[in-house]
Amino acid sequence: MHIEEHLEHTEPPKDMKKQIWKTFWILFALTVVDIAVYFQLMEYHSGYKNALFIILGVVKAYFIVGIFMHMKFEKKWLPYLIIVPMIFVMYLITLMVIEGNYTSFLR
Amino acid sequence: MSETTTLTNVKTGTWGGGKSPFSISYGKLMMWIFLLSDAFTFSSLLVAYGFIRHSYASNLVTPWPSPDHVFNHFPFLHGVHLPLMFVSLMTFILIFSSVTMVLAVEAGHRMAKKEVGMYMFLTILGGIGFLSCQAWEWTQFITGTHEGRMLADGSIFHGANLQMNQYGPTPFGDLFFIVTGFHGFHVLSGVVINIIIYLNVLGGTYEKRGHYEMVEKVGLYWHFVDLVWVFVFTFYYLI
Amino acid sequence: MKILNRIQKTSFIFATLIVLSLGSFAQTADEGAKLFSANCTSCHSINEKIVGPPLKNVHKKYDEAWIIKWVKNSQEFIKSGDAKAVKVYEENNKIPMTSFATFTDLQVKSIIAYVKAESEKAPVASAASASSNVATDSETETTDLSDCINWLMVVSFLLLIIVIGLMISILEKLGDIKGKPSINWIRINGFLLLAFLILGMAAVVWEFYYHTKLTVNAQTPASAHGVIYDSMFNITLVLTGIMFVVTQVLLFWYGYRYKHSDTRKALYYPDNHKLEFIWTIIPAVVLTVLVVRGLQTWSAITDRNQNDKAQVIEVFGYQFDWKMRYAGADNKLGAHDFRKMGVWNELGVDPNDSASKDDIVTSELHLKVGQPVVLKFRAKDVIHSAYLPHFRVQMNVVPGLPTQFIFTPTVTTNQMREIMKNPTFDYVLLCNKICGSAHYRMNRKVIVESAEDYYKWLSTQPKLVAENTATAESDSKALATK
Amino acid sequence: MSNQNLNQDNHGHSDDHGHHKETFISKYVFSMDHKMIAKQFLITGIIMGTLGMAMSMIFRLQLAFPDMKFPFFEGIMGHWGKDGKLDPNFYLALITIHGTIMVFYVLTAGLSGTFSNLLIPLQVGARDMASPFLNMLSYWFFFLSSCVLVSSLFVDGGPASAGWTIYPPLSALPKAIPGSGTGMTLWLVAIILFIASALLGGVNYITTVLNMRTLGMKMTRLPLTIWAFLVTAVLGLLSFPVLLGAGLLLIFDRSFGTSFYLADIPADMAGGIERVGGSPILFQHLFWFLGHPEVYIILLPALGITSEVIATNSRKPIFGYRAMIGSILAIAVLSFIVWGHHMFITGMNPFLGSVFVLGTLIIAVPSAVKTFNYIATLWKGNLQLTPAMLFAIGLVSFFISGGLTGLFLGNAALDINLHDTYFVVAHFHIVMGSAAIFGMMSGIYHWFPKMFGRMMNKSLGYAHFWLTFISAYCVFFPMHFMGLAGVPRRYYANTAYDQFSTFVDMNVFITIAALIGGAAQLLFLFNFFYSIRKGKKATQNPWNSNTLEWTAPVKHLHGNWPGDIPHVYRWPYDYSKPGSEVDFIPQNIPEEGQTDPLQEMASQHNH
Repeated sequence: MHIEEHLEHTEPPKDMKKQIWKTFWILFALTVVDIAVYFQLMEYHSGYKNALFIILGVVKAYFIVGIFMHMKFEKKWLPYLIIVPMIFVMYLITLMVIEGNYTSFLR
Repeated sequence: MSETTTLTNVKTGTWGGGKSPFSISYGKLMMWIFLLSDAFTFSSLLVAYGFIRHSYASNLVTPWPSPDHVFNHFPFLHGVHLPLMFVSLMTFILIFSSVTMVLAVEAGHRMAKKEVGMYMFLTILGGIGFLSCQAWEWTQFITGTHEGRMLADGSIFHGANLQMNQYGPTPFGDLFFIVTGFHGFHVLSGVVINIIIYLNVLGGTYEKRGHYEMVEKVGLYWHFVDLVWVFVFTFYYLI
Repeated sequence: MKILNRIQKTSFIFATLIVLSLGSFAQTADEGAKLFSANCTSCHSINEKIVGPPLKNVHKKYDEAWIIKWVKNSQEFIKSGDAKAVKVYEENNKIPMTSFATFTDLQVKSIIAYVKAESEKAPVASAASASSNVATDSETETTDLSDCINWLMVVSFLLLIIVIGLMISILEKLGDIKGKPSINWIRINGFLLLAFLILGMAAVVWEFYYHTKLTVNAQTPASAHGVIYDSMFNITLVLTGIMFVVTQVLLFWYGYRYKHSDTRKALYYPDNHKLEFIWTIIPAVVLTVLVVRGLQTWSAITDRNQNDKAQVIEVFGYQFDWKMRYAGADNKLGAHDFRKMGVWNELGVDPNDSASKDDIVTSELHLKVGQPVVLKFRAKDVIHSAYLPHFRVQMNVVPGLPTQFIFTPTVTTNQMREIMKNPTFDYVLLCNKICGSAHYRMNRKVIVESAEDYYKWLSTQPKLVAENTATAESDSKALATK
Repeated sequence: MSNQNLNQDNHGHSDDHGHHKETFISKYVFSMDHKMIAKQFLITGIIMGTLGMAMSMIFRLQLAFPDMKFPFFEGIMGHWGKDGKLDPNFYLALITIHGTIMVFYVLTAGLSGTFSNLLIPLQVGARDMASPFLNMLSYWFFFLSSCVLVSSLFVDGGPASAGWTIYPPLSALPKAIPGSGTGMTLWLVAIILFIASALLGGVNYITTVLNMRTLGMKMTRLPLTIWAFLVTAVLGLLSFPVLLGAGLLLIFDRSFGTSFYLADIPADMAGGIERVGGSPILFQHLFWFLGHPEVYIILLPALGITSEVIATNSRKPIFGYRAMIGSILAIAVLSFIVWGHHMFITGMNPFLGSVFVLGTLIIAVPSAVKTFNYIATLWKGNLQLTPAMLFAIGLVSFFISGGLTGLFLGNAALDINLHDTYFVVAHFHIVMGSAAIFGMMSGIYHWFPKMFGRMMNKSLGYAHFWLTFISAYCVFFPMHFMGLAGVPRRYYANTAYDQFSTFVDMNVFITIAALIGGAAQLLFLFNFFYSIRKGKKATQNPWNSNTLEWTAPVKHLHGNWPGDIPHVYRWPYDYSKPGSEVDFIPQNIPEEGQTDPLQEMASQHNH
C-alpha cells in the first residue's frame, strides 16, 4: 500500500561520467603502486610495508564506496550508518591478531 | 498513500517521519544494510585468516609461505617467475567491470536504455572473465608445481587440497580456498543477478517502471564484491 | 549406617581372606584392582551402568580370550564381524569403548580376576570396594519413581486446585453480573508483592546462613593466591549485596505502596537530570573500585614470570581421565608430539629426548606444600578444563594450545582434613568443560603433602621411558620395517 | 513453491500486496501481513518453548534423583532412557538442545521476532513492513530451521550434544561423542537457516523503523519498545554473520578435512586425516562475538517491552526517556567489545582478559541506570497491577539479581573459580533466561488483545505469574551456592565426588520447584489457547495506552488503519499530564494549537 517513493538524491555532479573515469584511473594507479612497492621491497619484511598496503587498500575502498557506490553524494547519515559499525570489525581484527601472536608464543 | 504524496514536498526535519531520513528508497537502504552485514561475514573469514596466520608468527618449522613463491604463474608463460602478475590482472578486470557497472547506473539516470544494456553486458563479461581467471588460479594452486614438497616418508606432494598443500601449513591452503571461494561465490551470484537484470533491461521492464533503481541496487552489490576483493588482494596476496 | 559399614568391611576382609587362600590368584586380583581403578572407573562400575555397562559377572558371560580381544581393540573386533561384539556395541548405543592396546593379556586377566572377585561379593560389599578413585559409587539401590509418590495426595491436591479455580471463576462471573469486580486483584497483588519481599529476603538470609558453609569460599584457601582471590570475592559480595537489598526493597515496596487507587493521580515526573547523574556516577565509582582491584588480582594471578623456580608438572587430559607427568630431577619435561601418542605412550612423549628419560607418569597429582608449581596443560582429543576448586585454580586444557597455571599450595591434605573436621576429605582435580558422556566422572585425587612424603611417593612411581624402553624399541623397529 | 505464486514481483517490490484475493493459505499460512507473521512467530516460539522446557524437566529429574528409575523415560526417549535411566550421552544432548531452543528459537525468534513484527509497523505508523515478502520469508526460514532442529532429535546417535556453544574439537570430531555425528550437522544446518531468518528480519526491521515512520514520528517520539527492537535488529545484523562465518568453517572442519579449529589431533580421531595448525580458541572468539551481543538481542526487546508496560500501567511517563535510549545504545555498543569475558580461562592472552574485564564491568553502568529509571517510574505512580505489569516488575527484579552476579563473573580473577560452575548457570538463567521470558510473558499479556482481539483471563494470569516467579527464584537462587561450592555445570550426576553429595537435598528442592514452575506454564498454555477462541472481547484500547497501535481497529486490517495513517504530535508517555482531564493522551492527539501537521512540522523546523 505504501508507494515506492522514488526520492531525489542529492544531485550527482553533471560530469559524472568524467568522474567515474577519473576514479578508475586513481584505482588503477593505486594498484600499480601496490605492486611496485611489493616488488621493490620483496625481501624486506616490516610493519611499515604492511601498513602502507593496508592504507592503500583503505584509500581504494574510499573511492569505490564514495564514487562507485555513490556514498559521497548521499545524505551524511547513510555514511555514518554504514561506516560506524565497521569500528567493531577493526576491534575484532586487532584483538584477534594480538591473540594469534600470543598463540604463536604459547606453542 | 495519499499523505506521503501530499507531504513529501513540505519542508520537514530530516528525522521527522513521513519520509526517508536518507532520501533513499527502502529498497536501496535494505541493500546497504544487507551489504553491511555481508561485510561482517567476510570479516569473520578474514579474522580467522589473521588469527591463524599470526599464530604462525614464530613457527620456524612450517612458516607461512610468502605469496610471491606461490602465486607466480601466468597463463601461457610457463616457467617464468611472475609473482602476483596474474592476481593484479584479476584485480584490474574486477575494477573495470565495476566501472562499466557504474556507467550503466549513470546511463540509467538518463533513462538511456541502450547504453544501460551495453554497459550491463560489459559488466557481465567482466564478471565471467574474473571467474575464469579464478578457475585458472585454483587449478594452478591445486595441481601445484613440479618441485612439490618432500613429506616425512620421502614421497613428494604436489599442489594442494583441503587436507594438505605443498606451499606451507595446512591452514594456508584451507584459508585460500575458503576466502577466495566465498568471494568467488559472491561474484558468481552477482553475475547471475546481473544477467537477470540485463534481460529485464532488454525487455524494457525498467523503462516501463519509469526508473532504473534495480540497476542501482545490483550495482551496489557488484561494487561490494569489488570492494571485498580489494581487501582479499591486500591481505592474502600482498601482506 | 555405621554398623552396616562394619559388616561390609568385615565381609570384605572375609572375602579377601578367601581370595588370599587361593594364593597367587589374589595377587593378580590385587593388581587388577589397581588397573581397574586407574583405567576403567571413569566408564564402568561393577554394579551400575555408567557410560559402559556394569561389569558384574562379565567373566560368566564371555570367555577370557573374547574379553581380552574386546578390551584391546573393540572397534577392530566389531569390524571383524563377531556377532557377540556387534551385539554389545549395539546394546550400548554404539558408543565405542576406549581401546587398551597397551594391556598385556596378563593384565587384562588380572582385571577379570578382580571383577570376578568383586562380582562374588557384590552388591553388599560394593561400597567397600577398592575403587581408590575419588569416585564413590552411590550406595543406594535404584528405586522406582512410582513407589515414592503418594498418588492419593497428588489427586487430592489437584482437586483442591480445581475447587479454588472454580470458586474464583464463579466470583468473577458474579462480579461481571454486578458490574463491579468482586475480587480486588490489585489489592491482593500489592500485598503479595510486599509478602514476597519480606519472605524472599528472609529466605535469602536463611540461604546465606545455611549454605555459605558448604561453599569453597567459606573454607580456608589451599593456595597462596587464594587469599587475594577471597578478599576480592568478599569485596564484590558486599558491594553487590548492598545494591541488591536497596534496589529490591525499593522495587517491591513501591509496587506495594503505589498500587492503584481511584482517588490518587500519578505524579507526572518525566525527568530529573541531577538524579540521573547521581545514579550514573555512583555505579561508575563502585565499578572503578571493582575494576581496579579486579585487574590487580588478575595480573597477580596470571603473571607468567612470577616464579622461575616453580616445579613443572604436566597435566594431561583425555576422554575421560587425567594423567600427570612429573619432570623428574632435571625439572624439565621431555618433548612431546601428538604423532607419537600410541601403544605405551598415551602422552606422546618423545622417548629420544634426553629430558624425557626421567619423566614419571602417574594417575594422582601430588604436590609439595609451599612449593610453587607450574601446571602445564595438554589435551589429547577435546577441550577439558582442569578445575581445582580448593586452590582457586582453573584452566582449560586445549588440544594444540599449551596452557598453564602457576600457584603455590599452602595447606596439606592432612591439615585440611583437620580444618574441615572431615577425615576422608581429599582435594580434587575435576574436569569442568563438557567433554563427553563420562565428563562428570573425570576426576582425580590431589594430595598436598610434606616434601618428605612427596619424595617417598614419587620414588614408588615408575619412570615412563625406562619402563617401556623395550616396547619403545620394538615399536621403532616395527616402524622401520614398514 | 506456492509462496512464489503469491508474490508477483521479486525483491520486495510488492507495491500493492493488499489487493490480491485472500484465500485460507494466503491469510493464515503464507501471509505477508506483519500481524499474522507475528502470530506465527509467537505460536512457533511457544511450541518450541514447551519442548525446551519439557527437556529441562527430564534432566532436572535426573539431577535430583540420579539413583531412581523413571519408567516413562523409556516411553519417551526409547533406547536413550533404557530401564528408566537417562543415558549420559542423551543428557548432554538434552542440555544442548534445551539451550539452543531457549536462546535462539524462543528468546530470539519467539520474543523479538514476534514483537518486532507486531509492533514496529503499528507503533511507527506504517502500513506494513518495508518488504512484506522478505518478512514472510524470514518466518519460513525460521520454521524450516525449527523443523530441522527438531528432526535432529530422531537421528542415529542423537542430536548435537556439545553444549549450545558447540566448542570444537568436541563438535568438530564426529567420533568424539555420539551427538557429534549427523545430529551436529543438522544443528549447524538449522542454525544457518536461523541466521538467514534473523538477517532477513533484521534488514526489514531497521529499514522500516528508519524509513517508514509516519509524519511527526521523530526518533525522539518513538516508544522505547521500538528503540529496543531497532537496536536489537542492528545487533543481530552485525553479529549473526560472524556466527555464519564460524559455522561455515566448522562445517568444513567436520566434513571436508580442513583444520581451522583443529590442532594436534591424531589421524585416528579425525576421520583418518591428521589435523594441525588451527586453533580451537578461534572458534570461541568468533562464536562469542555473536554470543555476547546475542545476550542483548534477547534482553533488549524484553527491556523495551517492560518500559512500555511499566509506563502504561504506572500511569506515569517513563522516567528519563533519553537516558533510557542512551543506555540501550551504550549497552549495544559495549556488547560488541566484551565477548572475551566468556573465555577468561581458555588460555586466552591475559592482557586481552584485562581489556574485556574493563568493558564488561562498564556495561553495569547503563544497566544500573535502566534499573533505577524503572524504579523511579514506579515511584508515586498509580500502579495497575495487571498480569503484564507484574511480569514487568518480575523482570526488573530478575534483572537486578542476575545483573549483580554478573559483576562476579565479569571479573577475570573471580571467574577463575566460578567459570563453568552452577554459579554461571544461576547467573544467566536469572538475567537472560527468566528476565527475558518474563519480558516475553509481559508482552504477551499486554498485547494479546491487539494480536487476537480478545483478553486473556486475569486470574489465571495472576496464578501463572506468582507460581512462575516464586518457582524461578527457588530454582535458580540456590544454584549460586552450588556454584560457589565448585559444582561444575553439565554434570550428569553429582555423585562422583563426595563433596557434592551435600547438595543432594538442594537438587531435589530445585527439581520440585522446577516441576511446579513447569506446571504453571500449563496454566499459561491453557489460558493462551483458550483465550484465542473464547476470551472476553477486547476493547479498542484496553489499557488506556498512548501508543499508535491502539488507534488501529481491533479487527485486523491488511494495512493497519482503515483511512489515513494517524500523524504524531507528541511523545508516547503523556500519562497523567497535569492540566489534562484523562490520565493519558495518545500520540495522535495534537498539542494545543497544533491542529495541522504541516503547521507543527513548520514550527519544528523553526527551532
